[in-house]
Amino acid sequence: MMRTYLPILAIVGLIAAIPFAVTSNTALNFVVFVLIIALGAQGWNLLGGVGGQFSFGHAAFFGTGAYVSAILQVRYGLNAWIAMAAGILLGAAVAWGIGFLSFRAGLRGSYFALVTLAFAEVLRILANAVPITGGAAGLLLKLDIGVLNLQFASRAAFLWLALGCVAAGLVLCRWIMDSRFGAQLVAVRENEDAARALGVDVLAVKLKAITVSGALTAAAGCLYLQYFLYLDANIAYGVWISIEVLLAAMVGGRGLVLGPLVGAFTLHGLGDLTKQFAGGIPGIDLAAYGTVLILVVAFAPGGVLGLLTRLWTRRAAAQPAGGRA
Amino acid sequence: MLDVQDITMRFGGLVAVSGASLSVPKGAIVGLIGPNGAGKTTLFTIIAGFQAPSAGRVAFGGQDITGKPAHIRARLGIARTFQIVQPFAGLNVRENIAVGAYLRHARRADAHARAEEVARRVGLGVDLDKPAASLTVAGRKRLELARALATEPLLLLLDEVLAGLNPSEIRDIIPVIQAIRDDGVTILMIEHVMQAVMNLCSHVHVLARGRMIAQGAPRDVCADPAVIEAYLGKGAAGRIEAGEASDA
Amino acid sequence: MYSLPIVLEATLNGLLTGAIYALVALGLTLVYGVLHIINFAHGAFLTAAMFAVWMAVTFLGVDPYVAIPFLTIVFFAIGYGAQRFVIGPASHGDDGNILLVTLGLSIVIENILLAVFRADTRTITTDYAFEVVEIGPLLISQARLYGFLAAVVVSGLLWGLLTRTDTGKAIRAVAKEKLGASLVGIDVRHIYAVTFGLGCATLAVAACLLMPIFYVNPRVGQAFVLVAFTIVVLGGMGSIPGALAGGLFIGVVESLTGLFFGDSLGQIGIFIIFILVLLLRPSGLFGARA
Amino acid sequence: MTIWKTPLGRRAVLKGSTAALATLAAPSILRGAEPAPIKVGVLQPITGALAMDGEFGRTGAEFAIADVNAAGGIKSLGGAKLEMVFGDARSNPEAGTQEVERMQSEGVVAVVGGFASGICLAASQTAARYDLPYIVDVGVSDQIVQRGLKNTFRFGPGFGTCARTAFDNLARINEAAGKPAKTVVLVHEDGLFGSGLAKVMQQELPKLGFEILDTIAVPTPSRDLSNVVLRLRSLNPDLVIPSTYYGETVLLARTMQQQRVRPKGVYGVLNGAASNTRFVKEFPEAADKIMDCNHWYDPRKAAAQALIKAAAAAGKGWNYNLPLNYSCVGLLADALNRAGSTDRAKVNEALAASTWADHVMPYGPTKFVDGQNQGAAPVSLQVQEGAIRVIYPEAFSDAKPIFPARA
Repeated sequence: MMRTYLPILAIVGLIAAIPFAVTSNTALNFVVFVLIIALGAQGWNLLGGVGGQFSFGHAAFFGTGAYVSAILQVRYGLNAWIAMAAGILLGAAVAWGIGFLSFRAGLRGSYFALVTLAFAEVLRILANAVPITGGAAGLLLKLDIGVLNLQFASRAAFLWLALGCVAAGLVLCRWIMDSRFGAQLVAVRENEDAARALGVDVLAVKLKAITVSGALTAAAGCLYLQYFLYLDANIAYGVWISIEVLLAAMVGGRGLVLGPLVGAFTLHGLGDLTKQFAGGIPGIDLAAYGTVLILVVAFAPGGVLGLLTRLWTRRAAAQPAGGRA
Repeated sequence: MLDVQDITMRFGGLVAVSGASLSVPKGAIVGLIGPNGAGKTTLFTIIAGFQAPSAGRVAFGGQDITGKPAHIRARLGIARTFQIVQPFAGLNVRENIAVGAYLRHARRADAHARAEEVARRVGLGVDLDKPAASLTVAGRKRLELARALATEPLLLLLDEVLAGLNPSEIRDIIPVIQAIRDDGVTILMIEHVMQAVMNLCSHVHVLARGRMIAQGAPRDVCADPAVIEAYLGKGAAGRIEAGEASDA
Repeated sequence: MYSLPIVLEATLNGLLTGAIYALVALGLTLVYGVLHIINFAHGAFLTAAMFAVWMAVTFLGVDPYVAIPFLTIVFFAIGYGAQRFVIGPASHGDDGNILLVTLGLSIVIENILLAVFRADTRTITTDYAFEVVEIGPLLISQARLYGFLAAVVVSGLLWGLLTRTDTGKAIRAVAKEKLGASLVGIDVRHIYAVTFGLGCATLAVAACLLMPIFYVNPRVGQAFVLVAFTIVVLGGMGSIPGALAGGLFIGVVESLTGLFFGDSLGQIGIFIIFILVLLLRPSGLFGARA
Repeated sequence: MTIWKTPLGRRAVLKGSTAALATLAAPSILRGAEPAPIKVGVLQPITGALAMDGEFGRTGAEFAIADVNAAGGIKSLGGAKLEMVFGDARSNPEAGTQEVERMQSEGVVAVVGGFASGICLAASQTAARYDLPYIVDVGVSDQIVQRGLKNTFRFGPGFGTCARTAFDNLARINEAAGKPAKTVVLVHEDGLFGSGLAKVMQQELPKLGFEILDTIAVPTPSRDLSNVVLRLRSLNPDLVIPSTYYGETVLLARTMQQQRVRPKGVYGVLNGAASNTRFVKEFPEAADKIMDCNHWYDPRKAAAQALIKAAAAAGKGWNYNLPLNYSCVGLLADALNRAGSTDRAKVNEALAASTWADHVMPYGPTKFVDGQNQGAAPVSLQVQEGAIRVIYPEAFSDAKPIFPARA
């Protein structure tokens, strides 16, 4: 049983060691941002990758988590930890609400994707207009370093915090995958009718999935807030984050527990790499990034993890067991 | 155990099933036969709760379940197979069956143990780790059956589980079905393979153009002129009788 | 609150703008109807087409309306190639992959445009940009009027193409039943590419009609693509007449809500309609499917 | 083709002119070994939604660095040359943060730029962790200088100052013309700057005797502004105040021209187009007589004129980001010179004590209080005969206001 958690332990241990090996804050800052995206992508992956319900609107959860946490801290002076918990809770609630409306209406595939996109856009426009979110001026969290405020002087400390969240997310996802709920969720992805015939309450399973998914992505939103200390409607509810988490999960290997983490590192690593070669011309690096994305899809359709697994099994097949390595 | 009363199903202007009734006593294997397009599968989907009938009611174990959704019926003990097999293509055989087993077993270990047991019963014991997509037609039919069985049903609805199998495969699977009944599972089956119907069913209902036209012991029903006409066209019964007479 | 002529004019404006939206949505709905994919690169292709118009006007001195036939052909070819040689092969027929590939394509196109043209907002000047047709108190922009007429004509042509020609019939066959179509000898990959090409060709027309009244920068397509999604859903995904009707409807809704509630919140109106239609009537308000 | 310009090299831009920054030049007696160059971080969004503004900002910083170097580098540091470390903020705060981290690791002495408030807020905070001096160019949000960060200096005016100045100027211009304007309609973009301005205007304008007939918010990007113009026509205000970005302002002005809506005046506040030469050049008729209260250079300074010529010669457009960033880099060069060191604490100290006056902005000598340059203020401009003129305050003006534009 513990064996299934070994890869998680290994990769988390590896990342946790980064601050001991690397002192460059550029690198640590990079890792922190990637971890935040990876956490959000884990949320997406649970619903989209495992459950097969492609959402284009995870910004709705990311933004809700971030805004709720920010509003509670800025307007009501609440402790950052409690605010974060509330943010996650409300993110999950919004996810449940959107899921309830969409899944009950029987939306699937492209229809579900579009409706989530629209929900996120509505929230974005609202957040830009109503006073409690600071409207277009956004919300600024006071720079006040302290563990109680979830702000740390060192990048490493925040890295470990983010990593802790990611690790918790990974363990949760692994556990879900090995549970009845996980099996039912996969069944729903593969064939809804067959699942129903086997007594799976499809609506309930989807709702459970989107709720947990929303909570994970909302947690990423809260981390974003604590790290950058600033929010506006385009950051919180912008299309960028919906796409960011979707890409990370898909590129890493959809439906696989470690997919989002691998995907987030791959994508942002690539992004940074291409930036090195871009020179002064704007956009070249992003164009290269887009090209690489297409190439990854073309030649590694199972995502990076899928590709690695394939290479691994091919090598294992080429070398008979016990052969001289 | 199962009572279907006056079920009518309309799709727009088309009446697929019209006032059909049938009942399945506990512990029996009952057949539902009829020519293609008679509405058998529609009736099945209504019994399993995948579609709500336009009129009529379905009772199971004395309880009216007409308004209950499919997954609740599965929990109550009604399991179905699909005429066109619906495997979870991305999963292996064990995982496929386990989805059914999870209905009564919350823990993974229990569900998997149950899945393996059921797999062995239907003859899939050696294929447990194969991807479902790689199974042969016969293998998929067995998988369909195994998944349904894994939910530990009281009533099993089999929709043409023998279709597409060759005679030797059919011979292999008939005892499996009998064994399932002997374990106390009541069975209602749609079947075209008459050899199997004759061997397995104690009672047969015949549906033609959405209406129940006959019922009774398999042998009697097959001799019913209305049934022969439904299958072979008007006047066919007469011609056959005439033919038999001249043979004699 | 507003006098009748104003409301009337706003409605008219909405119809005129809506026609352009419809034109942008036509390609999207066509591609959805046949390939069953949401083409995320649609906005980027529109941007590319608008830059093409800008170049034609600025460097070659060609009138944007004169450029229509040429650009239509060019963009048909581009769209055909994109589907045949990039999207199709790269996605292995998997929906999730198609999504990623079109997303990747949009990133590539937008940023190449950025690298070449930089971020400047560019406009063209035409003699008729400020011409109006006066009907009583109403001043109707000529360029918009042309846009409206062209949108109707293009929808008609596309509809005719789909229902009257062999290629059109093949497209519809593929849309309905891909496997069956391939069994009767239709080259599905070719038809997919043709459909995608047609989608891009309509964008070229839209771009030619838009440039006299709008501006272009590397991100401009995004302004139209969300509203195009709404129209596609509203009209019934895959329906050509639905897209036209949906476009006009959205144009008027946007115009009137903009008039009464402000343009900023008017956007919410569109999305709420979008959500309600999806939840309550996902087959679209205007039923018929292509 | 004008789009394939070679990027600007490190040559002098203001060749032969009395370069503003020449006063910082080292006497060329100090031959010896060339001192190591001083790295200056320049942060601008050159991809994404704000790319157009970022490009102007980058060009301004490039020109300034070239000029400082051409004039002999930083005198007190042995004539050390400045070297640009550019970072693309990609129009979002996290990319800005990431770039500041990279600049820090590359050993920059300070960071200049940011443009958008969100980027400035996040990036200056990151810089604060290292005591790295951060000079904000545009970022108008007043939160930027209200956080008590010791490393953050805003050379340009903040939001409050901009709004106040805009209204004061407007009231004066109106008064001088015999108060022809009484009614106003506000058209504002629905983001940070537009909505914020609208809120202030709704409070302040009535106090100055204007009646606000309506406040219209428009999204960015807008696809169509016909309705806004329709409302303008029906409300028939004396004055239209648009606070919108470039594309929307172009649409608005064109549609107004087409629909023959001609108020007595159009007075933008921090408008995205009215003070952009491209707009004036491409739509001379629609742009004519439009006024705008905005960041601007001081047209009477020779250095400013030389900068304009240099930008034109390099085929670059012109808007306020260019001279503002040019001046921000100059400010840093001056501080480095006075600090006589690249030690951060000393540079921060020198910046805080800055009295620099050789910039090209209409600000007077620099004076920072809590990181805000007190002299910074926008000016009122008007498009007159195809050129953008400063019309108010008189101290910086090179033309008289033409108001009302139409009787």
